[in-house]
Amino acid sequence: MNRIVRFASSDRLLPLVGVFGLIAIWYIGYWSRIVDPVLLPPPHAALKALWNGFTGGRLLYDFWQTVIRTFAATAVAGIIAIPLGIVLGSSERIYRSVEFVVDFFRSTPASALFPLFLVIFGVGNATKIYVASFGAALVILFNVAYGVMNARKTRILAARVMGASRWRVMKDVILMESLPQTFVGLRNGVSLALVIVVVAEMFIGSVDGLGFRVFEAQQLFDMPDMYAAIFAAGALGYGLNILFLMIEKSFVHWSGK
Amino acid sequence: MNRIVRFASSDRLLPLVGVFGLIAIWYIGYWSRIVDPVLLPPPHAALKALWNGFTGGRLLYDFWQTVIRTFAATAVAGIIAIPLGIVLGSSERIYRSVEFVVDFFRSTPASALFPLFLVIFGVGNATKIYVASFGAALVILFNVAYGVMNARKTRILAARVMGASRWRVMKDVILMESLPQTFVGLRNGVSLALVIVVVAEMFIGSVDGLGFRVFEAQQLFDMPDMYAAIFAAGALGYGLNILFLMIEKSFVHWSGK
Amino acid sequence: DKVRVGVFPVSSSLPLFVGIEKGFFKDQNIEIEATRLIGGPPNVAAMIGNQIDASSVLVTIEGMNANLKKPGVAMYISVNSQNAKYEMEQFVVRKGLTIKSLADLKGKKIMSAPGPANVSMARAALLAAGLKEGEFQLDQLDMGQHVNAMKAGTFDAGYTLEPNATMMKKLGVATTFEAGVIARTVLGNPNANAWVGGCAITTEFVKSRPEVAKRFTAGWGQAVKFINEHPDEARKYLLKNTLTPDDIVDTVPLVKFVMVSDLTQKDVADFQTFIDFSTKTGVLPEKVDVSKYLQKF
Amino acid sequence: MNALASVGSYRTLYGPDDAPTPHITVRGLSKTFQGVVIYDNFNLDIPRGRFTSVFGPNGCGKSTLINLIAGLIPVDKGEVLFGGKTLAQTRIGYVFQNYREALFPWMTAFANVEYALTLRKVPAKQAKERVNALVERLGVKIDLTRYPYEMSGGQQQLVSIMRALVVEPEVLFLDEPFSALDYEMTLFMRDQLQRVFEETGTTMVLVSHDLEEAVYLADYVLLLSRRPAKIADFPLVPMARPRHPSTLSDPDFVELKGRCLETFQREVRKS
Amino acid sequence: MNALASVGSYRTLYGPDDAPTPHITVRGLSKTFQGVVIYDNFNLDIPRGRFTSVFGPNGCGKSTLINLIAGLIPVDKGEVLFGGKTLAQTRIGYVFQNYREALFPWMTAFANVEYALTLRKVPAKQAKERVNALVERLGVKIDLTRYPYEMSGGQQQLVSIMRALVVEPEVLFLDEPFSALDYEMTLFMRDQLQRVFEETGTTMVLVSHDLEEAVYLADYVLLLSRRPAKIADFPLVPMARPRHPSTLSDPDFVELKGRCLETFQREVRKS
Ligand SMILES: Nc1ncnc2c1ncn2[C@@H]1O[C@H](COP(=O)(O)OP(=O)(O)OP(=O)(O)O)[C@@H](O)[C@H]1O
Ligand SMILES: Nc1ncnc2c1ncn2[C@@H]1O[C@H](COP(=O)(O)OP(=O)(O)OP(=O)(O)O)[C@@H](O)[C@H]1O
Ligand SMILES: [Mg+2]
Ligand SMILES: [Mg+2]
Repeated sequence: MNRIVRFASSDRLLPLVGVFGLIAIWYIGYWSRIVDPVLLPPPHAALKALWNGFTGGRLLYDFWQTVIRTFAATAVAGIIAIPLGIVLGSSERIYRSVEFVVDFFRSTPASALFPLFLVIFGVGNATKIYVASFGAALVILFNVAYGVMNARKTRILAARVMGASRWRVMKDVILMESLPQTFVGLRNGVSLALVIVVVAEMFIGSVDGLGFRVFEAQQLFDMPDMYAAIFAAGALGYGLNILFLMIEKSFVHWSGK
Repeated sequence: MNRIVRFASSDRLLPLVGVFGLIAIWYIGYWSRIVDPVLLPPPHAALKALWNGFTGGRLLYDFWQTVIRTFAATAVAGIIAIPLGIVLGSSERIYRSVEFVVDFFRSTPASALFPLFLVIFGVGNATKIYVASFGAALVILFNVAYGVMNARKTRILAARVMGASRWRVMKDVILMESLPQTFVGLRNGVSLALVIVVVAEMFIGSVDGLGFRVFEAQQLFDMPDMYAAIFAAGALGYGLNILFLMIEKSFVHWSGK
Repeated sequence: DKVRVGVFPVSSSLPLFVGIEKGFFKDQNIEIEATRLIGGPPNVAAMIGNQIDASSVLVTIEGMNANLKKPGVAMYISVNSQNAKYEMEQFVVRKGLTIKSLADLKGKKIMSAPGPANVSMARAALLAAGLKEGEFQLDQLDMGQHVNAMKAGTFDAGYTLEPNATMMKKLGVATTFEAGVIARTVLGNPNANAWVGGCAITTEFVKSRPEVAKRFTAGWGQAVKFINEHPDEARKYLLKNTLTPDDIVDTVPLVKFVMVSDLTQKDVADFQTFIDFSTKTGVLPEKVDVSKYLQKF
Repeated sequence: MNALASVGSYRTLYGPDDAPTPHITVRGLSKTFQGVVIYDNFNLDIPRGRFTSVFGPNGCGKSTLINLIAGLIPVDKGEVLFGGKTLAQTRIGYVFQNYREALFPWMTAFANVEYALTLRKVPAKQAKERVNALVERLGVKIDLTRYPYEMSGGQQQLVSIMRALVVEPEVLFLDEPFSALDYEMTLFMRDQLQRVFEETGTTMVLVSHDLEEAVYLADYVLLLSRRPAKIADFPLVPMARPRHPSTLSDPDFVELKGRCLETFQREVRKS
Repeated sequence: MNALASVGSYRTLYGPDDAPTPHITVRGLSKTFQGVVIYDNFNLDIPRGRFTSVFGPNGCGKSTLINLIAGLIPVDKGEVLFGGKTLAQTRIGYVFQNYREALFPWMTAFANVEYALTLRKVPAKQAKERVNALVERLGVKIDLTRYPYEMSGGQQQLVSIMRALVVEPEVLFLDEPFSALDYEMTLFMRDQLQRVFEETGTTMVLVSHDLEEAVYLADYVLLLSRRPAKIADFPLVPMARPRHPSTLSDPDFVELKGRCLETFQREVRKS
């Protein structure tokens, strides 16, 4: 959050230094022929492909497909994980008993779970969303539960001494207290969901999406298109992060203060 | 850290509740025939495959291959990212200028970068390590730079008022100050490296490693073996996390105190 | 009637595309509901899970393997033959290297199409050519990387599949020096018919809607007939439906499609030989009787 | 009055006649934390309508005492009555030391104060009126539409006090309410609190770690001993109200404060 | 002595004859933070070998003053001399308010103290001896092989003071060193600091937010006004040393403190 603010307010042009540096290195790599130019096209070719792809080309469509899947996955994950996280977090003993399983699956590379999900949910579009949901849900669950467990004791006492019932303490205090952490979870969750969606689009068969575009451009040996799709994926990841930071900032305005 | 301690000290058996719960659900799924038993074998079959794989089977070998690649990737990432992170972190302006690029690539799904790395580094074993290094290096870099930037101002002043030169402040204070954050970076880095290594083994071809084992078991339709490999991957991820937490705890004993 | 088909977007699925575009299925009152599924395992999983009724192309080794786990899950209605004429799998060599036969690959770095079936076939071919284990390095590699890898010079040679080989030729990065690898290695004759893949339907489909399955097969048969009669027109349909670059669509080789009902005694025997070979190399855990899994109407 | 009860009473020390009636009576209170006895059969009377300060060595159980009385932690044994009523029948207010963690940062200052009334099921309109009335009465000059984190520490603690006062509590507990404020703000807040006390006449119990503050504000100073806590002294502070900074230089005040400090240091050294 | 210099001097107020010689002379000091003028042509003399307390309203620039003198932040204009020497030629010690963030948690307490000597290029063996000698002299009873985070707040602050003292500084600056400690520990640490001062005779400059503490410990109390800071008063504290808790009840002490408080409140109200 801090970083965005600073980014926006001061030294606005500094990030461009890094961007131009990167492009310069790329041009050097291109001109020096270290890598075959067919494999590494010049930056302007990739940028042109990006531009064309977004203005009239199919890239825009694929971009939206990936966005939709990522949001769907995050939504499903949130709907399942937030209530569950609250329940788990409200009792330390319950949380301890499932913590190992949650941590175990969080540590399992999601790609290794693709076969499992294919088996359970079948091969449709839904599977890509579910497997991404699964990964994101674990992250969200973990954060929500921690948010609930680490609710400031003093605020709970303050509500209790004012005569709040258990239910009101839960609703008015613990829930609000866990919100900042929940948003952190959502932000990490959406990033993870994107990663999984792209991998799934690349490797478990799809007819659209950015992962598919990378895959197809690669199969068709269309390198500028491939780099354009890679950049679109990067930009999407970056944009989602900023978007969620902004939502977080306006929604849990008190976070970190 | 906290969690490990509590895990070890009290309510030792609670995590088993979650594990047994999971196995119970699995058995229910198996017996109820919701999923065809060919696709979802019973837990004992998977456990047996796991056991056989680790005692005499090839799984143990694949496990080590993945471990070696993951450690190699983390080592390469650390060697590059730690010094670079210190340099970047020591000047806010320098960091701001590359921050966007770092964040951009951190947001780019690593799998989308496979083609790029294959082009640059070829398709050998090294590429899997390098692409994993790249992902891990960004995470480590980011953490180290933040650790350096957020070094406690008071400690730096304390050293300066005692007559420390710029170099000694750097070496004795800022470096030490950034260590806890560096370890956080290493821990996140090794997790990410594992994920990328497994994806690379699964999808860009390999002759060994856990990802390869999952892939091959899937091709041969050997479901118990596939689940065994998935569990091995999960256990590895979980184990690496605990290992790095323990190293962190003993190495930066003052962290969080 | 709806038929759910898993589509692997490669040239071997051509009858499906032709059948749809030329309206052969519509003529049979069949509506195709296609799901794109890359590779065998998702197709097999979907067939076992009864999520699809048919797979546009399923490698016979994978199909038979599935039949070992759950008998009758993959019943072939048409099969494809690959050999020196109907090129599919082939050995290519990087431009600049002079290699005439497999025996020359001694000490070279070789890539293979991914999956145990492909890798063991490549290995068997190399061993059959007189090379010994350890005299070559064989790595499997995702198909999408084959052209890159040849271009970047990471490997000296490769066991690759179409359309990659045509693309390499077109780009001038590699040339084919041995086609019909399976036919030669397994059947002893590069021009024999190696029945490597085919269109499979599930027994469940046949049992629950026998009449629909029959019409689906009929539509498929018309498409096969059309391809065999008008190959040049048919291959146009590769363009939209598979990952074939448009500049090579006219030159990329096709496999030979044959309906199961048209197989001769010799063809079935060759088929059995091919499957037995996989059992021998350990890719298949047990022996399979091929004839049990051929579906005729 | 039985012998047991008299032990903990400010009355025995100053004679029952001119002393006010007790508002809170603690009898036979016991509390143990993980094997450490904090209170063992503890008795105490807190006078109605007076300001009582609690002072004692670190960790002796000052916070624990008011938490036990306010029902924030359960007693092991013993009973606490509020003029014969139970806790549930009594409206209490509580001001925490750490105002940052006691106010709800997701609500504006106004909403924070109002929330206390909402919990008591006061209708929204009436609640707003009561908050406004309180603001007027206290002469608060803060923009209450801001969020707590947009306010200075003193303003936040003032909001915290208002939140406790708005329900018109019979007893107000304050646990080191000013210790996180700077010197100027502390001086200001002490006077604010004194004014509120004079205006409302609420029974107040203040825990303070600053002896000067404890004596300056109090009618009675409850000095506790080391664990297990006993009453070391319970003197009356006879200074007239309102008290001013000049009170601090009053010889009687200085003497009383000196006596308390001596008691305190004797208690500290005992261990 | 020129007119300019005399403005900031404790000497003009108490006559040049019986006053000690100045150790630190600040002349024409100016400092602006982001357009806010903190000091404007500020002059000050701090006496050698005496204990000077700095007291003033919140944010008036107390910390800034000692940071400017200690060279932790650069001056905009003006000069600071230490008995004619520059900062670089002077050994200074500095104790921070936040000991938690000032000690190095990756070193044991002993190593922390030793580190100050290491920086001054004292050989390892000699350094150890000097630390041990200091421990002996101060009569410190702490296990110095422990890490700071394993110690109580008071112990950590003691280590912090030792680290500042071990190089035998000519001037020791302390910025609210006890404000994060509890009351008992504060009382104890004040006496420790007084003992150190009496034993070493080091010139000490203490910033305190507690007026009682500021007066109790000081030979001279520097009272600063609101921003831009001026000297509001610079009285001598004539109480004999060592001072005891009973000094707090001494009428002269109470009077002086009252006077300081008045000055302070006048300054605060001025804004
Ligand atoms: N929830 C708890 N669990 C265990 N021990 C506790 C708990 N709360 C308090 N204690 C212990 O009980 C003792 C009294 O604590 P309490 O907070 O009442 O002291 P205090 O007099 O308020 O101290 P302080 O001056 O630091 O505020 C302390 O030793 C403390 O460590
Ligand atoms: N680095 C800085 N940048 C900008 N403003 C600063 C900086 N340091 C201090 N200030 C401002 O200068 C003024 C004086 O600060 P200083 O810390 O010296 O006050 P102080 O008297 O020590 O206050 P306190 O009693 O809170 O310790 C304050 O208004 C503060 O906000
Ligand atoms: Mg307390
Ligand atoms: Mg200050």
